[in-house]
Amino acid sequence: MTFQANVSDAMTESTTAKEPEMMLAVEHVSLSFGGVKAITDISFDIHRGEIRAIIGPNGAGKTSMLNVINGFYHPQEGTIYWQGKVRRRMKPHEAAKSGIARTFQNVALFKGMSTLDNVMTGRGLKMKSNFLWQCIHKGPALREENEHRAKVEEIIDFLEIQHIRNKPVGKLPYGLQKRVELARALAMEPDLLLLDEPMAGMNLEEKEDMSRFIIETNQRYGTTIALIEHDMGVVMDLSDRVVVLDYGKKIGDGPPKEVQANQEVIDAYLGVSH
Amino acid sequence: MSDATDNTILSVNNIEVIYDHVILVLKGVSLTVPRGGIVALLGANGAGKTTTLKAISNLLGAERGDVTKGSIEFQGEEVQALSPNDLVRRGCIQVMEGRHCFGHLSIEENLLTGAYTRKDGSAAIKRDLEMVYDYFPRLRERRQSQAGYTSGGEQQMCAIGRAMMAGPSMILLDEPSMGLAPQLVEEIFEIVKQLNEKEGVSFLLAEQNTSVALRYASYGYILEGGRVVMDGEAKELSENQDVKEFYLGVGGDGQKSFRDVKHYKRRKRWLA
Amino acid sequence: MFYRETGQFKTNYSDDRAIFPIAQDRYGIMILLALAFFVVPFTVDDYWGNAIFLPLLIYALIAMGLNVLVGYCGQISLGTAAFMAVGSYASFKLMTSFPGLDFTVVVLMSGLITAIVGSLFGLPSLRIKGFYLAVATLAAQFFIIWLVNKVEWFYNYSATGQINAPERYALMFPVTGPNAPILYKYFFCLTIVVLAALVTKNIVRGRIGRQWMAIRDMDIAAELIGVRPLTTKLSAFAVSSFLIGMGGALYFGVWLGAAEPTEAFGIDQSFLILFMIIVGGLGTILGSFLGAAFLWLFPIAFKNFMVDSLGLSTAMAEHLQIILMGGLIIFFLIVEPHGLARLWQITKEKLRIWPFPH
Amino acid sequence: MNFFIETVLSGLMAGVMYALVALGFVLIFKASGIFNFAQGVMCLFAALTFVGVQEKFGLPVWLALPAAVGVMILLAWLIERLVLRHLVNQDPIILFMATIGLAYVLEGLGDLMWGSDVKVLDIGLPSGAFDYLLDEFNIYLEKLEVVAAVIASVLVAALAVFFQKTRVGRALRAVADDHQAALSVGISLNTIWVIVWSVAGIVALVAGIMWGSKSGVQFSLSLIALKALPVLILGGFTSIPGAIIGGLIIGVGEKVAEVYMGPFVGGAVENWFAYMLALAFLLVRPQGLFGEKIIERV
Amino acid sequence: ADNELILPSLDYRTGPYAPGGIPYANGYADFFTMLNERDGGINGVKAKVVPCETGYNTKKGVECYEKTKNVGSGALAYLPLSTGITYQLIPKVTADKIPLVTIGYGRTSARNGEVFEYVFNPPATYWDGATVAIKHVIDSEGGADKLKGKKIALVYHNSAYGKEPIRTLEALAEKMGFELTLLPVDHPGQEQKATWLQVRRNRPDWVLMWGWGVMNQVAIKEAASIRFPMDKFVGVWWSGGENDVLPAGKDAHGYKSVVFTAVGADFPAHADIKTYVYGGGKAVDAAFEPRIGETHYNRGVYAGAVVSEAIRKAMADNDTKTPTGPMMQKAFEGLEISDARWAELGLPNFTGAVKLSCADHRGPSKIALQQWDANAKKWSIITDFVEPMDDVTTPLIKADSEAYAKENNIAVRDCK
Ligand SMILES: Nc1ncnc2c1ncn2[C@@H]1O[C@H](COP(=O)(O)OP(=O)(O)OP(=O)(O)O)[C@@H](O)[C@H]1O
Ligand SMILES: Nc1ncnc2c1ncn2[C@@H]1O[C@H](COP(=O)(O)OP(=O)(O)OP(=O)(O)O)[C@@H](O)[C@H]1O
Ligand SMILES: [Mg+2]
Ligand SMILES: [Mg+2]
Repeated sequence: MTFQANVSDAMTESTTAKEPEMMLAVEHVSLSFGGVKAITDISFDIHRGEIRAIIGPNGAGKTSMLNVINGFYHPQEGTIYWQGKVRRRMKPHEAAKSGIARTFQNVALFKGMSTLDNVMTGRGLKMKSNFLWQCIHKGPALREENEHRAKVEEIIDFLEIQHIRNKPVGKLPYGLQKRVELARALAMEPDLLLLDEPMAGMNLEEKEDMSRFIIETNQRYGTTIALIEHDMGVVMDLSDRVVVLDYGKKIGDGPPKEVQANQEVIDAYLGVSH
Repeated sequence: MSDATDNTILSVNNIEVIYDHVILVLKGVSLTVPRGGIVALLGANGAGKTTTLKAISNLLGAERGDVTKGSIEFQGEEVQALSPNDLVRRGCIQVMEGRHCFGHLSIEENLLTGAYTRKDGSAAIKRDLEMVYDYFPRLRERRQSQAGYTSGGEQQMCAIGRAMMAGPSMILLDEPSMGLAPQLVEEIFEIVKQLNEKEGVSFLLAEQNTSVALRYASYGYILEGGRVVMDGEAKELSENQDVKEFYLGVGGDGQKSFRDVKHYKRRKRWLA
Repeated sequence: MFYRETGQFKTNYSDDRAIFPIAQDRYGIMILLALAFFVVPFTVDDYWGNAIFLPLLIYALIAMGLNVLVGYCGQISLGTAAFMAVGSYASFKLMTSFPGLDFTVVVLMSGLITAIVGSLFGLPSLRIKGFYLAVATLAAQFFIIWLVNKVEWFYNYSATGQINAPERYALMFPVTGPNAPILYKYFFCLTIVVLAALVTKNIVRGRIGRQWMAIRDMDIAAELIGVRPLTTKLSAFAVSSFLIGMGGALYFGVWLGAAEPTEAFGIDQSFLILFMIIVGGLGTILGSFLGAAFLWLFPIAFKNFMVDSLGLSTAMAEHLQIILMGGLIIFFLIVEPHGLARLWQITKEKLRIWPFPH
Repeated sequence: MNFFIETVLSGLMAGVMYALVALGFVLIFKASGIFNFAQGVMCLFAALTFVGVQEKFGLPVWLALPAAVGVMILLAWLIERLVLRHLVNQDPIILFMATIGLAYVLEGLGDLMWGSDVKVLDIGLPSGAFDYLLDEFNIYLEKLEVVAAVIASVLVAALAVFFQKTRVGRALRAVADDHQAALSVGISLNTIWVIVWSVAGIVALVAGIMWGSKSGVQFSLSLIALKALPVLILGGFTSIPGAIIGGLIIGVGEKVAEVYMGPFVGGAVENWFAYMLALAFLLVRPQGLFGEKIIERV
Repeated sequence: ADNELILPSLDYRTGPYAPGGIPYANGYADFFTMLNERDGGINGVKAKVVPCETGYNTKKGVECYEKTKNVGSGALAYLPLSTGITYQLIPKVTADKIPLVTIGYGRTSARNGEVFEYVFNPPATYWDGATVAIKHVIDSEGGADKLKGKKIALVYHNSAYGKEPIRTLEALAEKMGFELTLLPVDHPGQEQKATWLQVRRNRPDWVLMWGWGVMNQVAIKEAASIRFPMDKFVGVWWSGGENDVLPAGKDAHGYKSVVFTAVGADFPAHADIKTYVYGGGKAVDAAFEPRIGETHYNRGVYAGAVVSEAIRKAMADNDTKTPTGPMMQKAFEGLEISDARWAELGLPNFTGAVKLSCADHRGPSKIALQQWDANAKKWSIITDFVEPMDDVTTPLIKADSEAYAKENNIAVRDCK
């Protein structure tokens, strides 16, 4: 599979380097809605090429954190560093342009479109042909369309959703919708991929598949991944480092093993059995 | 009422469901839920679990779906002849997949709509509201928030709590554990167990978290491609080799790390 | 059985993306076009031309324009008639200020002018959504109509604000004015409409179209994956207004020949076009044609039937026709909420698997 | 100054009249998420029925009123049976379209049953200006509109309480959010819809009577809906008090604009001014002044 | 029958303007039915009125036109009953050579037959109406010089129709030195608070009204509410129907409007209509009987009489039973209905004489004022039938028609 070849070259280099390179860092970020404090003074970072998990009980502020990272929410306080530089307050689409893609906790697909079109939409940022060519759908427009189609087909193959290529996504079963969502995010060839509970509502087999896709994306293409998940098995197995939130505060940060042993984390989130 | 219907609260006989007049989804599904039982409905994505549950609570009409064959009986009454609200009045309520909270209503108002059909007075409703809050303290904190703005998990709690407010005799739970933190998943099932034991509520749950589901359920059905491919006592099922492989993880005891899973075509599919 | 695609394989992406990937459809549309271009023009009389085909084509064009905005981009607009007015008045001013200008150029330029005005009125859509936006677009409706009714320059200082289309030529053929033969008018409109449909289809199946649909289906998610709401929404307003503006120029210049702003571009026109696309099918080109046909032809056919064949009084016929029309709209929505275009698709679907039910 | 007060005053009064119509829209939207295009025609239909039964069957007013109410309830029941029931869980725009179909049917039916002529509606509501105010203070205030204002306030208060405080009110709002979920908790959409449309029908009757007393009952009555739309978006589709406050703002705004700005630009500005005013408010609050916030969350 | 006189009637019995459209359409249709029933048609040829519902909508008007123009032996004259549709049809009828007859509406400058060959507008145009209204003002005020410094407001339907009199009134204002205030009212005109507030503020001495539909009723009510003296409130004939004043009840007492036909049903023709049409069960709208003689109805009767006379003339001139459009055009250009002929037609003292010519498509014009008596629920004519001020309108007509000719490349005929 060759899509993203150019990006992954650069990536492999950086992942093999000793010193982890910082991709994104949030510092002292706070966010509240009216009276509700969703995030309180949180700092953490994401290294280039790693899989970073964010866990925490319901309503801890995980999704809000992702929303902050990709510019949907604007924190009242704190700084965000992106690729080593301070990031200004930006619009979500600008964040997307700078290389951040994501999936959503409540599936946010374009319900009226087919799987293929959904994934193709993810390539929107990469397509350049001008309006007039689009009108006649020939020349550069057609060429571009076909090139990107080829890449999208690769992703579709990779995620094994060929059979639903032309189905409208609105009525697909939940699990497949999540997969299409992942496909759409992958189509953006992001540097940083944010996944919000990609495995909710899946059975074991499907979770295994999904894990495989995530790992493969990470390893083959060097995509950095931030992952929210409630299945501890998945989190512990996949992630390089875990940050734990509770009531908007950070209560733990470190490698999975360490976090798992942290008493505070156990009390607040894991419960006894894990 | 005959003896047979006396101890089955719900029976589904050979139903076939078609969406949009052309898409055949369920191809003959039968199952029964005994009074006071907990029955699990298992199956991969798209197997038709949600469709089955919706057929039971008669919500298919809203999705342009139709039960074209077979019959469903709830407490000996033909479900097709009842409207969804009749069903709720008779004690059968569904927690829908994907939460479906009323976004513009506050959490508390959401819970109160659950008690819409109840006639036993505001004191009883108030008591149940407190009960729900005791089960889900998080909801108490958020009681005045608009449901649409609460987190995914909070909405899930709200949806479950809302169903509990109806004081039902049977709850159809569609993926209750979805999006809930691990300790909450256990709690939810504990609640299920308690309601089942103390109040005699029957449950039919469609659940992806097979290991937990089989732990709490007494009986299970496995659905694939719109057909029941296997059923049995929960114990039996969890020992079945295929179930183990597909739904519980390869090795019987500890499961393999997700990192090491390799993709391979499974040895056997029931309907491949 | 009758409608099977077995054996038709696509070996490259271009073929797969063709407008009519299935052979039967391709032949069907070719026959239809051949009829439209080579049979209809030589058989129409004034009535069929002026009362049936011209309005049908022009309304289809305008409906297509609105469909881009509502059906593809999800921005409900009730200002259609105002944008038609912009197109009409633009064409009127162009025709009278530059008498030598070819009418084809006039139509295109009217479209462009309308596109600019349309984008301007599209700006609020960045903040306002859904039915709020729909009602807010009525501001454009009332304001523009007021303006062209009030500012005398727009109607060349005539006493009453009426405008009349003088005789103008498209490539040597007279297409406007009372003496232009229906044949030319029909050909002219048909060509423009077919080309416009082709271009629109091209746009909607490419990147821009997908971005419109993304905004329509879930604007937040679209933005989060890098769709710029500003350019996307405004481009939809621009393309939509362009088509509507061209439609307006034809509506006034070729079809009506004279127009009075408050009546010809009244708010019920806006509604009529909106009904067309909803009944026809939101987000389909075919739907624009079917909707236009349904809402324009049905009342006429029904009226003629009841008055001429059943001998009912015109008032009675009109009342019955309105009731029946409303009833049919509801009936179709119940049968298939996604419009006539979807109904047609399902029919094809059924034909394909016939004689089996599923 | 006196004249300015008068302008504002009649703006307020006109606003109340608009609010009466807007209220019907709000009811249905709030309770089922349907933008009821037929509301204007329902006003016409209700008023036509009210006058029609007096003219054709010679009923006295006190009998005609309950008869018209009965017809509106029957109508609501029919609408539920024949239309809404089959369109559960459809997109808002589809339901909107269905109400358009409905508007056609009612329009044709009203004319067919009662004829297209102007009918005089006179139930003894006071008309003309308050003589005292006019004579003593030279302020012109119409009696009919004061009556309308009183009726509107009562309606608004009653409906607001009904929606916010009662069990059924809560259920209505739930239905607006999610048809299917409402079904799943045992809310009977059928009953709810009959209730809502009946109430909306009765509100339409009230609006129809007030407007009909003003201008006679005939087709144009259905077009007052257009006057209610800017009120609706300014106040917010989902807010009952919003309807009245929106009405007042729009009423005053357009009258002041017409009277003070109109003469300089050639007049007839009030229509677009009302919409522009609403639009300006919307740019600041996209859900209208009192509407429920549009939930945007991922 | 294979030989019929085809007379399309583009009318409207539905929609917002139906209350105005119905009586007129009935008058026109009833008149021809009466001829058919009583005389067996015109010279033995039956007239066939072909109704087509336009809903006052120009698009439907075009459809109706195309639909009816080739019915049977071809349409003989068009009466579109809408100023908007008239504008639409002017170029079309000219191309198709069918006379367009607009009685009391349409395009005023069509009076100039040199430009508008196929359009006729006897006996009065909006501009004439405006001048007669002003004449009435002059009479009431006691002389033209008294108008200086007076204020007159025009409340008008904000459409081509309503805007028609503006030019004339502006010219008159300049000439006589009164101050003209223009107050447009948008369709449909249910809400006119702001308009009447302005009337209250400006305190005009007279208010003229060019309204249609619900606008009239509301205006009359509002005027009464602000205690504007009703006898200084004058409407055009389209604002002077029974429907306009009845909803206002007592308030409307004393309201005036200009008319060019007599009021009431006390004419032999009306009696014949009652006997032959309604008595014989031939009426389009049987329930209408008690309303025969309403002002709009009488205008329909007038239209019927004028058209029937033109047909008679076309038949006589060409010695045929099947007149054609161009023959009709010629007949209209030579049409003469003297007072005596009106009497023969069963309409004595019903209206002024008609005399059209190649250059003058309106002919002599006689207009009076009627006033509403709310107690008797009746209109009555309160002035003589007087002539409009042609000296004012003629130059305006010339300018407007020439501009039209220029814009549309129309070769101006020479009528000498
Ligand atoms: N836009 C908002 N307005 C008001 N409150 C909000 C908003 N977004 C989030 N919140 C609140 O902030 C808190 C954190 O929400 P968030 O969605 O980040 O939780 P989460 O960690 O993703 O939880 P879950 O695991 O249940 O999805 C919640 O209590 C939620 O109610
Ligand atoms: N409204 C609908 N219209 C058409 N097809 C539908 C509709 N709803 C579901 N389907 C189809 O029916 C099949 C079964 O769906 P269902 O939602 O019942 O599966 P499920 O077992 O609940 O899956 P999941 O575990 O993902 O929730 C799927 O293939 C789906 O595409
Ligand atoms: Mg979350
Ligand atoms: Mg499911």
